[in-house]
Amino acid sequence: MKLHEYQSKFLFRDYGIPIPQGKVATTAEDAFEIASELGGLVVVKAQVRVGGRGKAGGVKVARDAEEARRYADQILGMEIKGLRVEKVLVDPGADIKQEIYLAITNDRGAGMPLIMASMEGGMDIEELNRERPGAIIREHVEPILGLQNYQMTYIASAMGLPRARWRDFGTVLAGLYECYLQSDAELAEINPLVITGEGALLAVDGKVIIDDNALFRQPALVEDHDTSDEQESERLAREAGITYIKLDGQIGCMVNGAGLAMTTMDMTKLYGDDDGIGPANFLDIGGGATPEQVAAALRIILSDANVKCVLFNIFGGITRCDEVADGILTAYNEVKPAVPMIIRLQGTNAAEGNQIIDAAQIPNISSAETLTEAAQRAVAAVKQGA
Amino acid sequence: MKLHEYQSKFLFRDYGIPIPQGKVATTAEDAFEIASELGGLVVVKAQVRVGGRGKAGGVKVARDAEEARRYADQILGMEIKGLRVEKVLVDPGADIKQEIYLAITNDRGAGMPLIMASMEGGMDIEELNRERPGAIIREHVEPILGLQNYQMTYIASAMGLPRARWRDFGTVLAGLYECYLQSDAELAEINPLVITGEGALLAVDGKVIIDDNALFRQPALVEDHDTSDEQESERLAREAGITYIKLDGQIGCMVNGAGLAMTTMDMTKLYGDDDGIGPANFLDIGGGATPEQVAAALRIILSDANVKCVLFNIFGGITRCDEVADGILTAYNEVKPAVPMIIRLQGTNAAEGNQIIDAAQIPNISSAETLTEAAQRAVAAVKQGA
Amino acid sequence: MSILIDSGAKVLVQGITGRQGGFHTKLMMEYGTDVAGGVTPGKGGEWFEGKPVFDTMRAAVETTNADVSLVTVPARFAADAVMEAADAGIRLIICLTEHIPVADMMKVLAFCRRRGARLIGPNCPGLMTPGQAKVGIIPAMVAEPGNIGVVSKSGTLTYEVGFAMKNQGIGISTIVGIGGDPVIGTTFVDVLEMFENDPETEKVALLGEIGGSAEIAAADFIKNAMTKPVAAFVAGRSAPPGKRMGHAGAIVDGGEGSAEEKIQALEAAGARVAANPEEIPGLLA
Amino acid sequence: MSILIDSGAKVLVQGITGRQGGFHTKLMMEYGTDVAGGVTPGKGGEWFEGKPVFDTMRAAVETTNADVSLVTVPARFAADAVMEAADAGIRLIICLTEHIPVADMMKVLAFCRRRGARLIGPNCPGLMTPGQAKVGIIPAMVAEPGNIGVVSKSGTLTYEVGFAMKNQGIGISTIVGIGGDPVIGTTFVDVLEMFENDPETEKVALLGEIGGSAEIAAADFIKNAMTKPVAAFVAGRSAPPGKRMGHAGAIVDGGEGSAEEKIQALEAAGARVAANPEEIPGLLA
Repeated sequence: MKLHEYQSKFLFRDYGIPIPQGKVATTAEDAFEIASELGGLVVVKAQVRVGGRGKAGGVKVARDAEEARRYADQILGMEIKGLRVEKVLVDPGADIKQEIYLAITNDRGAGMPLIMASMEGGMDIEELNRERPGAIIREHVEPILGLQNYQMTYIASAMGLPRARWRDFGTVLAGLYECYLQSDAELAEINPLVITGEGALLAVDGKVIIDDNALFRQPALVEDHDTSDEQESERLAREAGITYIKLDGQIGCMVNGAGLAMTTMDMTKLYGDDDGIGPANFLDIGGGATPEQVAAALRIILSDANVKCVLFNIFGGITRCDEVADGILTAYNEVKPAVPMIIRLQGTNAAEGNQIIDAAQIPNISSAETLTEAAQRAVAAVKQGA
Repeated sequence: MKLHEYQSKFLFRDYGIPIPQGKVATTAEDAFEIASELGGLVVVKAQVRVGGRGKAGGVKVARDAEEARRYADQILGMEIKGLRVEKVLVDPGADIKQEIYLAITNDRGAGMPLIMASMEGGMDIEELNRERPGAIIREHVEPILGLQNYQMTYIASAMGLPRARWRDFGTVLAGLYECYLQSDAELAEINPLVITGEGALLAVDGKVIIDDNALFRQPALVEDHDTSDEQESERLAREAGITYIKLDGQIGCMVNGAGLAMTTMDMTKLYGDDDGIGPANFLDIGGGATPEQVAAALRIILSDANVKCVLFNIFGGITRCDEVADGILTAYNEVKPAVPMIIRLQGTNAAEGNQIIDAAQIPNISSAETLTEAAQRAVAAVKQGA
Repeated sequence: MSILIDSGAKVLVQGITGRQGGFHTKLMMEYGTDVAGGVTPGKGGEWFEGKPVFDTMRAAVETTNADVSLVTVPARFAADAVMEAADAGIRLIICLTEHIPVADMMKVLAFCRRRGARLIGPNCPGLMTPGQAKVGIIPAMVAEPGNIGVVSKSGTLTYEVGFAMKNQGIGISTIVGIGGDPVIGTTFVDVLEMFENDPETEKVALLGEIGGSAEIAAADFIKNAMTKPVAAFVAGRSAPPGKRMGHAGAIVDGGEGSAEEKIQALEAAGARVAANPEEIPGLLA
Repeated sequence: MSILIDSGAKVLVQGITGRQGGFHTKLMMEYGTDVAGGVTPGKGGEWFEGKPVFDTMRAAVETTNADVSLVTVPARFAADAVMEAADAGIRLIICLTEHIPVADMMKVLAFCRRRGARLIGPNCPGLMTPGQAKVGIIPAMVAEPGNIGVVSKSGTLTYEVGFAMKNQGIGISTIVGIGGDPVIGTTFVDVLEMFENDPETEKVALLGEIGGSAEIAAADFIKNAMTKPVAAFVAGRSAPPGKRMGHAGAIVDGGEGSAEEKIQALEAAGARVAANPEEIPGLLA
């Protein structure tokens, strides 16, 4: 679960990390009020959970409240990478002397939290990593032991932080680690952590991603979850408990298992890419999906107007294909999709399943033997329909 | 730092462990009031920090408030193993179906917290350990990892706790571990942890000892420290920052270093025991004691009327014996003790130190060469004085 | 022989009286796996399908001398269950449970390493040495005994490939489902090393996916330390960056973990990479 | 030779610019110990007595290749300092600091074990291999080179015994002050084993005290695994139960840890136990 910038920074504040005294506005008028209160230069920042807001025109420096209102008006409602801006953060301008990068993330390979810090903050960490990897200090934390003081000294010293800032930096780092730990974050990033003209540290931008598997013990974060920039279809899927991700193609995919679902997407692209044809979504219906869930999934797939064909790919292991076939027919009868549907059942009771589909004699449903055949036929169906 | 029973139990309550609804009384009248409020049977318990209160008559069951008043009157002011009872705890009587022993302590050898649990609670754990060691379940906790759920299940199962009590026991054990951890306890003991007639768990007696080295981070416990039963001389020493323990003998000992201080005590006993002569105290003045500290220590030693001779034993390593000799003379001039004093200086600048002592020509001060000689002369001085 | 398990493995099922645990216990027993018993705290002394149920792993191991455990308990209890198994001296722990928080897994993994226990998973389908034993949920029908080692991050994709191999008469030495979570107990490299050292394994099929860099590490290992041929497939070429594809670990983030870079690395290491998993049997023939 | 340290030991002092650290650094250098430098966070780049001061142990070890460290920082920072040393690859850490909470030491000890570092102390006077090197605060004057190993829980008592030996012309291979805290890094048994395996050590003096059961374990070791003669003294025969005698670990509790039981065990194991520490040189002659 990705938090917005404002949520990330407010969370940081709870852990003793200094942040700018800004507020969130949902209207240009609110932005004007906030900017007036703050006085002086302010920054109006689109609250959407994607990178590159600045380049997209979603971050503007306003000299006064009037200008803040004008910028907020421009930014609110703007679409950035397909996400609509519903909120802006109005922050006071900071007197930036130095920008630091500081983040804690899960290092998968090591199975340990990893702290990354650099005096060259402000820019994208991936970019920095490509260009000057030596400028990033990396320090693992033993997951059972937690962050130790000597590690903080090491990081501050190795990154070349001025000594006068070590103590404050230690407070920020300890706070960020505690935040990462207590929030079950997979990423807690401050970029930039600014040293101001007066030598104070200030977290000017923040990004926190929470481990979805840990949400059960993060009720406060779940309650504050702000999905204002979420796509409609993904919201519906989330509410139905289905893992669905909208893509740009024409072939709606319904598959059991995440790896097989990705593979099915890949196959439609493998055979359709030359004609501009590919997957319309990722969708994993999991192991024991009920006909109701299949129906809900089908509705979500079809809510995407781009979808010209639906491809079912089910490998029956413990799941029996005949039961899945029954489920698909029930769902079909409920949703009645008009687009062609290719159904490929394999594994346990695949023959029986295919028989059920065939016996139903629904004109726009046909069964395929292999995944290759199914993908190719789905591509062909889209081409025919075009 | 040893807590009283009532403090231990009130601390347990802070960690979610059920305890009886009793209160502390400092007068018989208070005890009557508390017993009246509680109604029914109550237990009046002397609050002194030694074992064997029951045998000494410090714990009485009263059938009503009137009897509680009578018992409180008997117990308050009583001396138990040299400690005066200043407080009693008046607890409601518990309907005891089963007594459990449960404790967490530091296992020195393993360097790990050790949980001990037994269905045969109520009795002294050392006694139980001698008689039926197999009745005690022992489980180490990894200090970095902390107590895990499976360990609680293991303990409950291995000790033979009825299944219906596992969940409550888990709550008590988790609370006790948290209490042990957060309080920097070296012992957190519930004995007995009672299963009542209704099947509830209740910590009827408790004992907590806090690691003295961790008191700097236990301000709340330090503030609540109840030394009402402390001996006067030990209180004075504590306030002067000196490690002093009063003993029963006649030779006051002042030594640098704990191991050497014990050894000096042992030597007085080795040579004096046949004549009923031995050490009057343990006292370690440490490495860099100032003349003021030596004087304070001397006053504390002499506050014990049993002291018939004072033995100084100083091994000068980094410390120089001549400086120590100066300090002793300064202290002498301030305190002017009348009892004979034997001063033994060894190590760095011992000759110079002895010269200083000898040159002062104080009639009741004499210097000795070896520890053996010093101890023997101290014993002789006591015999002469007798 | 095989790697990790064979017909001699004695298995305990943690959560044996649960719905999933019980169901798969029966299937494992049908397959011939030596299930020695199981653990459900509070149900010690009961029996399940003729096997003893214990309150604790310690008691279960003491009584049965089992050396393998299968963890089927819900996510909130799974970390504790894995640590209990490691603490009881189990050498090989297979954790099916999905949705375990990463923070918990990092602790569990450190604990298992200290105890010398190997963890497979979590969120994995488990292991199968065809014809000998299976521990987990891999369906019996997807493989016959043979000489191809299979290692995979994914469940149904593995079944798909195994089944395709079976239909072409290609048998399998051992299937290891390592799981698609970000932090897992056993990686591609660990399993490749075992297959490399296993005399009964001639070739290896590796089924990867987007996210993380385990396939890059595998490519390094293949290049530097493997003599046996490897055929591979990497799922997620059509997945967009920044989106999590079902598995908690399947996300291309900050340009890291894309299918392209993994495929390139594997090919550069000499593995034969299929564009379509149905080609895998052909690459192994 | 000696155990634990010899003239080749390269030592870093943690807290070198502190009062105690600086004072003993000078004395160690005078003795001939190879002090490579020290660490005081925030003072990296300075010099102390011609030796470089670093901000971190990692930097200090990288630059100097030191293998031993002496921790002289205050109690609140000492646990962190020991862990820093262990993490930086130091093989032998001597912690002088007293008043470290036991809970912190238990964690530190587990960490040192995992990192393969040996900890001596805390709350100990350190080590001395007479004529070669000393790390800690043991005064130079208390010992000459020789063939008696000395291991002790106590400071001044050790100096007393060492000095008495010196006055009788008995030399020492190594003195190890293990400290009187309840939880310590290196025990009597650890040191006895080293002395048993050290060709330069012929006999051993062990100075114990009340509290805990380390002397009982030592007696077991002497009985079962030692060929070299051991003379011992146990302080605290006149100490009452339930009272802590200065050292955090020196308390007879619940009938455990009395001098009598320790003396009995040592005598039963064949050690010669002195009633008076001034008899020790005679028992070793």
